[in-house]
Amino acid sequence: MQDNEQIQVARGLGLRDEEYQRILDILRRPPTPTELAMFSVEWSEHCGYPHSRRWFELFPRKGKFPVLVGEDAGGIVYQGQAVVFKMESHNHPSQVEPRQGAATGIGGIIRDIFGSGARPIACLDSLHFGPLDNARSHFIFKGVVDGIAFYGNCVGVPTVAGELYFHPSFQGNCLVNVMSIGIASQDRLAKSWAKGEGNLIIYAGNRTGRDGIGGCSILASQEFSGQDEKRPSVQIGDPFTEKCLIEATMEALSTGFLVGIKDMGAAGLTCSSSEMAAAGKSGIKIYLDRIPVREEAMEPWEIMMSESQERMLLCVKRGYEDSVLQIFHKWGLEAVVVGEVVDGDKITIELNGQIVADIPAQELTKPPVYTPPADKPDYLEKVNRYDWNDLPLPHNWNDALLQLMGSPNLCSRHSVFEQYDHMVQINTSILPGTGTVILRVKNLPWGIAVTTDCNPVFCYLDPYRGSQIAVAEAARNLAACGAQPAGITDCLNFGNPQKPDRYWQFIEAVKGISDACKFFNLPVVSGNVSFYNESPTGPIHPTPTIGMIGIIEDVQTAVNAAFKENDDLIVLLGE
Amino acid sequence: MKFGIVVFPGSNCDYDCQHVLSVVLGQETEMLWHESHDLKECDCIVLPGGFSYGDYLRTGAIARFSPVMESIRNFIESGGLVVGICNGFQILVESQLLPGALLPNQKGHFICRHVHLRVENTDTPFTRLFYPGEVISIPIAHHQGNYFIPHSSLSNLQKNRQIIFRYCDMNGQINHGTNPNGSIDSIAGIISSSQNVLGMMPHPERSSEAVLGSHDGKRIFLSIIQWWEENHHARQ
Amino acid sequence: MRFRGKIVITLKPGVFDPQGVTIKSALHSLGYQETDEVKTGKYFEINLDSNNLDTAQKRLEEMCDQLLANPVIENFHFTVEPSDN
Amino acid sequence: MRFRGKIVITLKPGVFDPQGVTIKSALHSLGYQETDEVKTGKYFEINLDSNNLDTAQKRLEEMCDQLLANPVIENFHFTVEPSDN
Ligand SMILES: Nc1ncnc2c1ncn2[C@@H]1O[C@H](COP(=O)(O)OP(=O)(O)O)[C@@H](O)[C@H]1O
Repeated sequence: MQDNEQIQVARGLGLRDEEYQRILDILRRPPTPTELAMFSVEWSEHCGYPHSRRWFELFPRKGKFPVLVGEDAGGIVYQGQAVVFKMESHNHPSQVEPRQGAATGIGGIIRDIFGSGARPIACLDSLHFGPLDNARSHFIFKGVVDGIAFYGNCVGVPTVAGELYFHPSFQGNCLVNVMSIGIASQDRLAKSWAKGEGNLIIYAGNRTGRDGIGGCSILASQEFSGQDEKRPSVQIGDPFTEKCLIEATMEALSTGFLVGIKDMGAAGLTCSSSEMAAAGKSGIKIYLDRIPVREEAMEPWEIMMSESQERMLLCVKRGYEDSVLQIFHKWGLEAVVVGEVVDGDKITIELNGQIVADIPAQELTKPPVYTPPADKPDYLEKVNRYDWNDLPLPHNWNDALLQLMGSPNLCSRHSVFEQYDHMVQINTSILPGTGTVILRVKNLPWGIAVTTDCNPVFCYLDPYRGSQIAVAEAARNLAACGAQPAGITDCLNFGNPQKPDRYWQFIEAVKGISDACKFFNLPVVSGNVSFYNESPTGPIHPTPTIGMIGIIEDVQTAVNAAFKENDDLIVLLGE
Repeated sequence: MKFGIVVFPGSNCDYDCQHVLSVVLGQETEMLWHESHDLKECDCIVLPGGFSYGDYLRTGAIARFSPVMESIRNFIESGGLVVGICNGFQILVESQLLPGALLPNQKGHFICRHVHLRVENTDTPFTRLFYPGEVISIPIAHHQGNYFIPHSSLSNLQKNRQIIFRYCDMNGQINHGTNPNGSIDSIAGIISSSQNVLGMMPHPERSSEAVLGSHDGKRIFLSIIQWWEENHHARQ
Repeated sequence: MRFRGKIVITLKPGVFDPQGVTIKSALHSLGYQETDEVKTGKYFEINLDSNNLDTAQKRLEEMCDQLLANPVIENFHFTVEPSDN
Repeated sequence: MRFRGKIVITLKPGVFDPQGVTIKSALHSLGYQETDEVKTGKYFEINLDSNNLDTAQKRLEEMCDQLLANPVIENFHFTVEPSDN
C-alpha cells in the first residue's frame, strides 16, 4: 500500500496526521491494515479518552473507606468486602436502536463488574430523552426501558434505581447511562492482566461477528478489502449467554487457575488483549484462526475490532486450561485457547502462520492526550441575567401543585421500574419508589444504599455548581435513608470537545465534582466520558451523572421515605 | 427435610430459594444440575424462577427436555412434592405436569411488584398454615404469567379445588382491576390433581424475611416442612 | 440434500393475543383505522440436510410438534423446499 | 373490500440471532442433528378494509415500514389477498 493512500485510510479511521506519524515512529515501518485499525480504536475517544484523561487527575481517590481504583471498575472496601461499581453510557447506540442499544449497555456494564471478579448485585439507569410529545422521543424512551427490562431481567441482576428526565436538548441525542454494582470478598478480586510466559489465553462466550465495526467500513471500502455488503450492523444483546458467562466466570475464578480476565467491550479483542498485555507488562500472541467467528471470510481487522457482545478473554495458568474450558462448556458456552503469553512486550496477531499485527502493547495502550482550547460559552451571561421577579406567581397554588406532580419530570416512575425485576437476588430491602434503595448483604449486618443524580438544567446554567449540586443531592439521598456516602462513579455526557464552549463545560464539571467530593471526603472510584452528544439543533445540556453508593452499618435501621403514623411530627431541616 | 433446587442455564432465583430454605429455614438443600438424572434423595424439588434458556422460543419450552425433568416426572408419579415458581411453573405447564399454558401479560410488558393473593384451598401440603380465604402479599416478577386454560378444563380445576391462589385486592375482593396479568379466573397458582405439584407465578422466596418487608411466602415453605414431618414416616 | 423449511406458528382460535391487540391499537393511532384484526405469530426458517423431501417434511413436522409449537395454545404450518445454501 | 395481509419479518443478514442459536442447539440435543441453521422471525396477520388490492398493498407496506419492522435490523415481506371474514 502506498504511503499516501495509507494516510487517507488512517484519516478515514479518525486518526490525525500526527497520530499516524507517531504510529510510524513506534513501528519504524508502515502499519499493516490490522495495525492501523487497532491503533484507531485504541486511541479513539471511546477507549483512550484523549480529551479527558488528564482532567481525571483532579478527582480525589481517597475517602472514608479504603479505595480500589482498578482498570475497569473501582470500588470501596468495607469489612473485607469489595463493593465494586461503575457507570457507563450507551447513548449513541440507543439513539439508533433504542431497545438493543440499551440492552447491550446493561450487558456491557455488568461484564465490567464480573470481569473484576465481583458478582453483580444491582444495576441503575439514568435516562434522558426529548419531551414525550415528540413521537421519536417517545419511541426511544419506550424502546430503552424495554431493552433494559429485556436484558436486566433475564440476566438476573436487579435494576433497582435510576433517573428519568425529559428535556428538549436530548431530542436528537438521548442519554442512556447505566451503572452496575458488584460485591466480592476483597481477596477474591480478579486482575485484568496477562502475565507469566507460557500461560494461555482463552476466549469464551459468543462468537465474533461484524457487529459494531463502525470505523472499519472505511477499511473495507479500500482496494485491499474485496467484496461489499460489509455494512456495520447493530449489536444484539443475548442476556441468556451473559447469565451463563457470569456463572461460568465466577466458577472459573474460584478454581484459582485464572491469572487475569477482561471483558471484550468497546474495541473488543484489540482492547482486551492489548490492555491485558500492557497491564501484565508481557507479550501476547493471538492466533486469529482460532477465534470463533459467526460469519465467513472475516478480515483480520474485523475480528480485532468487532464489538460482538458477551465475550470474555482469560489468561489461564498453563496446564490448567482444560479445567477452565470445561467450566465454560458445562454452561453451554464456547471457549477455546486462542493464544499465549510470550516473552517481550508485544501484542502479536497471527493468521494462518502470517503475522498481521505486531505492536508494543505499552505504546498501543498509551493514547495521545489533547487539551483543546476551552472558552466560557456566550449563553451563560444571558441566562444568568434572568430576573426571577419576572416569574408570575400562580393564581391557584393547588392547581400549580397538581400540575407539578403530574409533569413528566416529577410524576411517579412506577410504570418504569415496575418493568424491571428490582427484587431478584432478594437483597432489595427498601424498594424503588419508597425512598433511596437499600440492598442488604446476605449473611452480613450491613447494607448498601445506591442512587444516581444529575440535573442537566443546573449544569447548563453553571456546570461547576451544577455538578456540585449533583454530588450533594446524591449524598443527601443516601443520608436520608441512614447511609454513609462512601464513593462515586460518574458518567460525563457532553458535546463535541473540540468546540471550546463544550470543552469548558466539561472542565468546569470535572472541577465541580472533584471539589464536592473532596468536601464530602468521597473518592471517585471509576467513571466514563461520553463526548459528541450533539444533534443538528446543538449539544445536549451538560450532564455529569453521578452514581453514588453508601454504607449502612445496620440494614435493619434503614428507613424509607413514607410517612408512618398519625400524629408523627414533621420537621423541616435546613434553610 | 431435604430440598432439591434445580439449576437450569438461565435460572436466576435458584440461589434465592436456596438462601431461604437453608439460611432462613435451616433445611438441608441440594442444587440439582439440569443435566443429571440424580435427585439426590431430596424430599421436595423446587423449580426456581428465572429465564431458563433465556426464555428464547417460549418460556420453559427448552428446559422441559432436560434430563432432570425425566426424574422429576417419575418423582411426581411416586408422590413426591414439587413446587414450580414463576419460570418453574412455566416449565411444569410446558411439560404438561400441570394443565394450561402461560401467555404474555395482558399489558404486554414485564411486571415486578407486590400483589395480594387469596388462598383458595388450604387442604394441601403447600398451604396448610394459611386459613381459607386469607389474603397474603407476595411479589410477582414476570413477562408471561397470564394463565390460560380452555374453558372445559377450567371447570375441572374449579371442581377439583386445584386453584390455590387468586389475585385479589387487600380485602380479598377479586375484580378486573386486581388481575395484574390477565390470567383466566385471576389464577395465580394451581395444584396438580394428585395434590403434590404446586405451580405459582408469585415468588414466595422474595417474601420470607423481615428485612425484605414480608413473611407471607415463608409460610408456604413452612407448610411443606410441617406436612412432610407429619407424613414422611408414613411414606418410608 | 439441503432443504429449507419455513414455519409459521399462530395462536389457536380462542387464545387471547394481547400483542395483537396492542399492535392494532398502535396502528389505529398511527392512522391505519382500516385494520380490524391483528394476529401475531412466530416465524422460523430452518435449514436441514435430508435424503429427500418426504423425510425433510416428516422431520420438520416432528420438530414443530415436539419443540417449536405448544399444542395447548398454538397451531403451526410450514413449507419446505430444496435449497442451495 | 376485505383483505388479509400475511407479514413475515426477519433479521437482516449479519445481525446476530441469539434465539436462533439457542433453538438450534436445543434441536440438536433432541436428536435433530441435521439442522444447521435456525433463523427466527415474526409473523403477523392483518385484516383490513381497502378499496382495492393495490391500496391494501400500499397500506400494509407503510405499516411494516413505520411500525411492524425495525428497519435498522429487520427486513419484511408480505402477501395480501382478498378475504371473506
Ligand atoms: N429510569 C429509572 N429506572 C429505575 N428506577 C427509576 C428510574 N427513574 C426513577 N426511578 C426510581 O423512581 C423513584 C423516584 O424517582 P425520582 O423521583 O427521580 O427519585 P428521587 O427521589 O431520587 O428524586 C426512585 O426510587 C428512583 O430510583
